Amino acid sequence: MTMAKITASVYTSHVPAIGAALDLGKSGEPYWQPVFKGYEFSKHWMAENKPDVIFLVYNDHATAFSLDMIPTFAIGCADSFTPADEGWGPRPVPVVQGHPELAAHIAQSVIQQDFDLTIVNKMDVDHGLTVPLSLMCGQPQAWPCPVIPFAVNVVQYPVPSGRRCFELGKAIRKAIESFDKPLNVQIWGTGGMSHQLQGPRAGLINKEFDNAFLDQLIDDPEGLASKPHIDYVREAGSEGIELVMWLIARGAMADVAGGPVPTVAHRFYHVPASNTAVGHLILENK
Amino acid sequence: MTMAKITASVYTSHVPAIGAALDLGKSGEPYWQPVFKGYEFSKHWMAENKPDVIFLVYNDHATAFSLDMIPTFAIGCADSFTPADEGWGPRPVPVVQGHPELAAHIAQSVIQQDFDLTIVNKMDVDHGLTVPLSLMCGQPQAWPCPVIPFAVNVVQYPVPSGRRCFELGKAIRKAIESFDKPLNVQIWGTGGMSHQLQGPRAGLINKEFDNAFLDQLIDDPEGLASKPHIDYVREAGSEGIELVMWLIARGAMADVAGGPVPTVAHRFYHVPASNTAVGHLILENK
Amino acid sequence: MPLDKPYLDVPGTTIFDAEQSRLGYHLNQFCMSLMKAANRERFKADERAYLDEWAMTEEQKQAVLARDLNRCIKAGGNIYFLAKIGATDGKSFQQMAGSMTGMTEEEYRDMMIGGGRSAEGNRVLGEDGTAQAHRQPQGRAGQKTTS
Amino acid sequence: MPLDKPYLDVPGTTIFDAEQSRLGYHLNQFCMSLMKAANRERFKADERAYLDEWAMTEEQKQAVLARDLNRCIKAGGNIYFLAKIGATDGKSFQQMAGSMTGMTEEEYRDMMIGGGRSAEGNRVLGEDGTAQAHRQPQGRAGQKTTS
Ligand SMILES: [Fe+3]
Ligand SMILES: [Fe+3]
Repeated sequence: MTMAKITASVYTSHVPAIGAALDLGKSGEPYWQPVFKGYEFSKHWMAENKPDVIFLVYNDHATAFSLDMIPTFAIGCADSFTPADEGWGPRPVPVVQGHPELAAHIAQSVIQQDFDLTIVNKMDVDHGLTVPLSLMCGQPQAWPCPVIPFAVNVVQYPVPSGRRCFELGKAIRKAIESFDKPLNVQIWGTGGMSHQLQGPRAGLINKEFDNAFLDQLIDDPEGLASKPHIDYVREAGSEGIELVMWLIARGAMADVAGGPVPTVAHRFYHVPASNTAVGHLILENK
Repeated sequence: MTMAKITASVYTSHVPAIGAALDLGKSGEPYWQPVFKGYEFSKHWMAENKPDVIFLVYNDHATAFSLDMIPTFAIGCADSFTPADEGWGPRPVPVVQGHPELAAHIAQSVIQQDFDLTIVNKMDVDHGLTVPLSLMCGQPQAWPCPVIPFAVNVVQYPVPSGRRCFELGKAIRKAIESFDKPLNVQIWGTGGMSHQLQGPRAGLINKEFDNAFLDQLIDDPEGLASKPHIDYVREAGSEGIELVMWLIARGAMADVAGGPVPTVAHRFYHVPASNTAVGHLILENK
Repeated sequence: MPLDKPYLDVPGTTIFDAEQSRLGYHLNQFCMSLMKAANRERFKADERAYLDEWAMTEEQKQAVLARDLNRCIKAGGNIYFLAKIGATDGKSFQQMAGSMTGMTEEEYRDMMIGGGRSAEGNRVLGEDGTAQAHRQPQGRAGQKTTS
Repeated sequence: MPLDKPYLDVPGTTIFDAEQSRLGYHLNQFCMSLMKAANRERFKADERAYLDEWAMTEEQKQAVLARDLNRCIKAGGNIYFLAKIGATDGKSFQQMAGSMTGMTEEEYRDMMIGGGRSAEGNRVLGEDGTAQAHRQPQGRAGQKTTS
């Protein structure tokens, strides 16, 4: 192998309370036990399938990006990214090391494929990025590999469509697989599943929607990409819209470009974690 | 008329020295006289064709955007924009009033047409935006109408392609003409023409290229949109790449969407202003 | 504006679009300032004085002082920004979200453990689900008025 | 990296791509700081001390102190950022651009009035135009060595 390759995609919710539970040593409590149990397999899988780089799609929750500047898509090209203070003080987790060389390569390639990225060279990262790392890697002294943060605007409307996200995933795949170093790259899509954090409708959970989403994400991502925003809001809550980010990771898998169908290495679903339904999936390229 | 309409497009270089010449009262000097003479018609034309809003495409010159965050396309949605201090102190020109309502409408529509804009709610504007206003409006106490700043990255590569810019112009046209207030909107494309500000090749000017560019911009913008970046760099200097922004304004004209061919109300070309060839064009939709 | 806002008929939900963003700009930027520990201290020491440093409306300031997140959202706030106020108060996202329903903390937590709020009746304005206007506030406070 | 860099064969020209940007990050951010009058004053009062506040390489600092813009660009600087140094010195863009050619201010100005530098011989490395490496520095300094 001489070129970089996407070997697998990982999908997971990034609930802040999960980070707090871990950081405060509550992961053994009855409330949290079933959540972390769902990631036991994943931690072993990560140890056995350690990537060289993780391309991590998430959304910033009004942390690095205020209302002064709201990028639709932002790629982190810095050497490192510090865990943010979201108001509770920064999470006690390792600094995230970037991969500026691959990130710059992806930025160049994806912009030349007509995606209008914002290039970010300085950024703190919030729970949207660090909670998935904690879930998949536990509580190490350092994260197992460099991470390229890729932030999607799902805070201020209009947010990018599912279709746009899916197409972006395809472009990212092309970009990564044209990088001439033999890197094992995983792409992660985070956020979701059904949840609503605001108003009298707070607490909405829709298990049927979530499980149908997981089914379709595996078997028919192209079709899933056509789902309009309003369906997410109506069925999965106003913050359920975060699920469009999963389509970026899915669009980067081999089958979408005519390759073999991915293997479902792991699937997990649980309600609740705080206000949220937790969903998790690992797909391997063959 | 009940909807907003693009009535004309204006194209002009935005050389900082032109602003300085005006601000320091040097516009009557022999060096500057021919430059300002080329805009005499334009000032009258502006007075007679006063728009309700100007959609002004320009590039930020490392002013509002540092290397921390580099948006490919950024739309200014603020109430107002202050002339920036670029190191010489701010230009003594009026504060630029925005049009947040139309800007937000355009942002929403253009993002839904798959352009991944960055929404900006706070931004100082540099010579790229204020010099065209000075050239077209002179030295008034207040600018004649609100302005929506639209900043394009042409500083750090990769910059968007001419094709992408042209397609964006089409999307902006659709957005503006779906706004349900009878606004007379002009779209301006600024920057260029041939110039190079760096290295032993500084001072490059290519009159043949520039005039061919003007010809093709008028008659065959679709073909012009296919010109690759490297042609601009090689033929028009490293900063000549700014000309891709003219394609955004041109793409928003009626003929591109099947309407009538625009009228050339004015055309002007002069060498030099400081390091730069000055080009200027006014196209009216019929 | 002729652009579609298909999300206006979802009950109990305010979508943070450009219009809300403009309305809430200063409120939300105030919230962002609470990401610095020193600002949190200053805010806690004298909330009113700290709020007065921001170009917020009086209604926005009162809504913050009252910790009424529904009022904050109506005034242009977005939950991800407003969460910084809750964080400053040492509250969790669950406590913040629950506070917008009228339920007690326990009621809301129990609802979530029981599988969360159903989408039934809560998809479109005018149905009869728990998030509809005629059923507010929810929980004990709400039940009292109907029992 | 297999991505095309078709711009590497243009003489006398450095395209500011991601690689240059990474190289020049601290240098360029230093330049941005000069957009504040107070920082310009501090820089002018003690250039070395001000530069030492930034995580720049010694070569970058020396290039700034020498006002050698070609060296600055080689070290990752971009002209739009570097222009803030010139502005601090009260220099125009024409003076800055000219300084990179080896010409005197008058020579450069006269070249521009005469229609600017021709593209002939300056499109591709290895031709014989005025921007080619074997013809540097230009102007009187350059002519001396060949006469
Ligand atoms: Fe989230
Ligand atoms: Fe410019």
